[in-house]
Amino acid sequence: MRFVSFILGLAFSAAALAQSAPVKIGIGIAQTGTLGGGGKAALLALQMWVEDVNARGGLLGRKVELLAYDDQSNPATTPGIYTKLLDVDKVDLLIAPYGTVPTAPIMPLVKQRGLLLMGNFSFQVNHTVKHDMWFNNAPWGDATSWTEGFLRIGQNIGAQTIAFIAADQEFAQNLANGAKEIAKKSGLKTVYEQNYPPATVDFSAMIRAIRAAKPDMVFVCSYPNDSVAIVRAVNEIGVGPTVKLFGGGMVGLQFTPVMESLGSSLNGIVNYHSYVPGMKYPGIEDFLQRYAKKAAEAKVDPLGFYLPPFNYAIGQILEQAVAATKSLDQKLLAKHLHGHEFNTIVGPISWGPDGERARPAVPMIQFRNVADKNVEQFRQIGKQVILHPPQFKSGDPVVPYEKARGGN
Amino acid sequence: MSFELLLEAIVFGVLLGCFYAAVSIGLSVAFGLLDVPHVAHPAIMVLGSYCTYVLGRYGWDPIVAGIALMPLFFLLGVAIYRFYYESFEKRGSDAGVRGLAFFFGLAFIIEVGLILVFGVDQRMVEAAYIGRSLALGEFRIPWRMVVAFGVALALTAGLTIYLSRTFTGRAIKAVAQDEPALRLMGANPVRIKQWAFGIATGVTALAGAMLIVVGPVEPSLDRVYIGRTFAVVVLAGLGSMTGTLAAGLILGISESIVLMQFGASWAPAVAFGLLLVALGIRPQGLFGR
Amino acid sequence: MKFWIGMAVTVALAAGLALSRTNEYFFYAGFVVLQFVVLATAWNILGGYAGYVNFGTAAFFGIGAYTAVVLFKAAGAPLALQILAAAAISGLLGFGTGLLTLRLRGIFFSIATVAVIFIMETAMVNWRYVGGATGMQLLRPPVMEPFESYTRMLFVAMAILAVIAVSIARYIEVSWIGRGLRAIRDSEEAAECFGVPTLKLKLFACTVSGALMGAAGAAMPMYMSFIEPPSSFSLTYSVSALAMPMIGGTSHWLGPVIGAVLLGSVQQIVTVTISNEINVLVVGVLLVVFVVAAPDGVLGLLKKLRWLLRSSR
Amino acid sequence: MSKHFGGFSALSEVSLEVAAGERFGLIGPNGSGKTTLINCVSGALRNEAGSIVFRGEEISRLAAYQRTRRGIARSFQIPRPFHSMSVLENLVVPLGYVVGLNDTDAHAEAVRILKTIGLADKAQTPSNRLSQVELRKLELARAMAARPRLLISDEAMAGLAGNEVDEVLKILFDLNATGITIIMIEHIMQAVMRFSQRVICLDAGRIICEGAPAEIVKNPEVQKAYLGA
Repeated sequence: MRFVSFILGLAFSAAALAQSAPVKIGIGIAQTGTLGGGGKAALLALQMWVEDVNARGGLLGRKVELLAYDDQSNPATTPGIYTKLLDVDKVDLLIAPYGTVPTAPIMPLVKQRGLLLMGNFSFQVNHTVKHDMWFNNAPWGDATSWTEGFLRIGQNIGAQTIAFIAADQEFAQNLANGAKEIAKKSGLKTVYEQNYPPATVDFSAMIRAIRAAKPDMVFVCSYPNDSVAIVRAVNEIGVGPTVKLFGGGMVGLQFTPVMESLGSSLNGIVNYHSYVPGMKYPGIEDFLQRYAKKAAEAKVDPLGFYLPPFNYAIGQILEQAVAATKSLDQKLLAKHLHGHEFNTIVGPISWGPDGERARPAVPMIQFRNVADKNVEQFRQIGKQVILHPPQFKSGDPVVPYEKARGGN
Repeated sequence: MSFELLLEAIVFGVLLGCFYAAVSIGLSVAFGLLDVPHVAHPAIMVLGSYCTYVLGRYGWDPIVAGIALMPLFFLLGVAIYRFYYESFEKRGSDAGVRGLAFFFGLAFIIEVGLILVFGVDQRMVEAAYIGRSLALGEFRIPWRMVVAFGVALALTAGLTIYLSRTFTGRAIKAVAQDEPALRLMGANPVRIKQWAFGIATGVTALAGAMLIVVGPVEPSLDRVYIGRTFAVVVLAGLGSMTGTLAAGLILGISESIVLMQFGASWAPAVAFGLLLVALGIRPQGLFGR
Repeated sequence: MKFWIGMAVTVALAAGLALSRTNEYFFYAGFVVLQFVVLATAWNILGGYAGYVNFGTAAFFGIGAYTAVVLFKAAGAPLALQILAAAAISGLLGFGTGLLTLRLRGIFFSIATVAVIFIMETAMVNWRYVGGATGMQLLRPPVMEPFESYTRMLFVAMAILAVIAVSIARYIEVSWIGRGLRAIRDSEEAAECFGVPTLKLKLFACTVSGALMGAAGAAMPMYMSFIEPPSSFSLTYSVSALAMPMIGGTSHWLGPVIGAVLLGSVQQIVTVTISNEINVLVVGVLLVVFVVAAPDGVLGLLKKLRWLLRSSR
Repeated sequence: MSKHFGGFSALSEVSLEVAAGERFGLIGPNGSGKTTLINCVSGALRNEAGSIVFRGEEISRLAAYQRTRRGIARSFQIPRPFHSMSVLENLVVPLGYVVGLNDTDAHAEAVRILKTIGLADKAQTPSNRLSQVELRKLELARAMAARPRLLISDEAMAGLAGNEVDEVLKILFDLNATGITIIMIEHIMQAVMRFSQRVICLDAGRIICEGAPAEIVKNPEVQKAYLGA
């Protein structure tokens, strides 16, 4: 984990902040590995918030300093990183790593030491540990909030059977198990299900098996590297004419480098997202413009739709909570966070008792007429058509998947 | 598992198996013939993949890049053998234990070196034959596997013929069987072994190029290939080149069937299972001396 | 006698430190160094004394860790019981690997032990009860009295384990078992023909070495409060457990201890200051340098130095 | 008994008897099965068919170290010292494992044996610094340390000069005098003939003749076996 320390003090306000010690916020976040694409963009957004909050006089009049280490998308490194943040760097506040898999190992650690942990796009990572000082920034809550959209779209177009592929890791297993229960309850018959080890590179065997099973829908739960390999395998081998809907929980298809390299092979996939152009939130346009400029300099994800707005929101929430409680005491902050709703650039955020979103809203989008090697196209409205939830709906699904894909 | 899925698995297994043979043939020479405990062979192959990736960024086709890298890796091989000979074989003593540790250390240095330069991200290459598949009725066979199969077949056949037909090839086989006798006949076994090790490493560069054609590569990929390459070499029998092809096919097909039937989580154990069985029952392998 | 005083002092020092105000991170890093002392000493019993190079340390370590997890999850067993059970199971695995030596020697034996790692890892990846490939979060039990934090207790437990391992290694080395193992290492045929029960001794060395590695692995899940197959069966354990005795010196029980403390501390310092990968690079580079330049390790160098000093006077 | 490796039969239906205290010679061209025979007797190899009876006990199922403990010791054609140990320690291994002495007695006994064999001054030298003849003596000394009833000397004199051959012969004669049966395998004919009371000749895994040394030398079969048809 490269020691990446960003000490940002803007010159003209330095005098005001110089004398008292800085407020240190610690985070381990993937800069490399399968989650690296998203992690780089998220970290950039957090740094933007640190610059903005320091321009406004910092927290409790003290300069904010962000300490970040690269966890390489590897769960084995995060316990070490967070112990170091707490015992060596002695940080005041903690933000969780991006993603369920790196976050899972530190949940027992923060629970035992009674620490506030701001969640960062994990999925149901708190359901066994039940830590009461955990606040997730993701737009989803439990499995229903994520999968009902996908399943209802499928049933509306007459799908009866479903196939599942899921990576054998914390995120994909949580989501897949939830989805299987909901599918059974809503009368869908599972014709094929397969877990694969996270390091799998070649998915042709699995795609061939799906072709043979002839399902109406395929629900995929995968991490970025697998998502890319699956889309490539589908592109090479095809899933057969019966499949009406393909996608659901494919992490990584929201990262700009991935969208750019996959290009037209994305067409027809119906997948989850967090924010796409056309969803109106106060202040998000202005943030995205400022972000695009900074991202170009840092050669990071130029669009910044998926993670950056929600990481910036973490900063906003912390800023409002610290201002309201006038203290950095984690128990006090947690109590305040439980009791209030916070306005952010991704709309109002409040949490249930388990620290997940109280009113989840997970958009399901379908890629339509995406061209190859063109990033700017994704800023237009029509490329990622929102099929669910109703309040953001901007079109109906093109079915079956092979037609929507326009593939061979 | 339905019949045509089994058939498809076998076809895919043959393509994969031939690729495994090409990946292991360098080790067949280094370990099979020269008795050099070359545990770093897979790491050098992954190094070849990354060099192919770098050349790919300048628009080189992976196969062309692989072939272009062969002379460079030949020199690398000669250098490594020279260093190994000076530090271990010359001193005799328990060179085996120290030699083994040396190559294990070398494998780790290469792996971590790649992580420092390229990070742990997956790297892949673009090419006309990657991403499209050959449609044979119901079957769809990815072109990248067909190309890897072709190059692998050429590589394995080429090296086998080189070793059995050419003069230096026979000298390499001779040094493997009876070094003192060769020394009496005026040939310098060290130079021959150095040449053989150079060729083995050169060939591995092309195998590395095929590795990144077949799928994305990351620095720690060499660990799984230690099992596969040694399984093929031991199953084939030490120093038997033709055996490498047969053993590669056996491994490829069995792995592909297990992949189809039991899923990917059991696949890595196939190579190591075969290796243990081969070591247990016939350490001298199917065709070994 | 000097030896036992040394051991007693070590345990007392570890316990004293654990109760003192020292920074928590010292115990977090110290635990790993002590763990490597156990692993390196265990490796040397088979690798250094008997000459069988075992690349499968990660397999015994991982199985030890998973045995502890099963006991903790099923019966909430205390740490001591977890370590004992892990030692027993890994000892059994060691006995199994020992049987391999019936037919395999040299590089064939080493490659077979690498195979054992991947087979064990695949078994754990496919065992849902212990979390499979997903891995599993573990809630540490409440801390027992004298210790302020669980990590401090683990630190002392590992210090005791290190003392036990070193004592076993020393006993083997000075006893006739050690002489038999050295005879096997020098020439197995001659040893067998001069009354050394080579198979029995090899099995004994494999079992003891495996058991100690398993015991070292048993504390890992509680230390990380998380367990997953790739990191529990990582080849880094195999290379480090091999490099440390090679660096310290394989002919004497002190060799692996020096190697483990030297290399282990460098690794921990590098991880904190520079980056994680560099620490693995350090292991690789030091292993190659010592294997080539100083085959008998630090102890060998010291002996040469003393010999030079004595003869120059 | 017989022994074969895959298709090749190294020994086929070989049977012989050696009386206690006898000096027994075993000759035959290279590859005739001499070393295979003694490897089967000493336990390094397992014979497929037939049996080996030593002092009334069937031993073909026993491991080599158990046979050594019952009194069968051998030296190796190519010396195999425990190179990391000193000459003295090389002897302590059999004294400890076969005879069962504790360390102090074993060291004392080892020094005594080294004196009788003339290696006393090299007691502390590491065994990898010995000359060829010293290595041969060490092999014999180690065999003596195992207090054998039967000593098999496998080409202990190959490649030695005349006086060195006599030295080793004298040691073997002295050992025989103490009641130890000795089977000698040598190519040096005059040494074997001078030493052995009875000699057999092996060729291609079969005994082709047996008898007193004088007869064996004149036997046409033996000459044909050695010098070829």
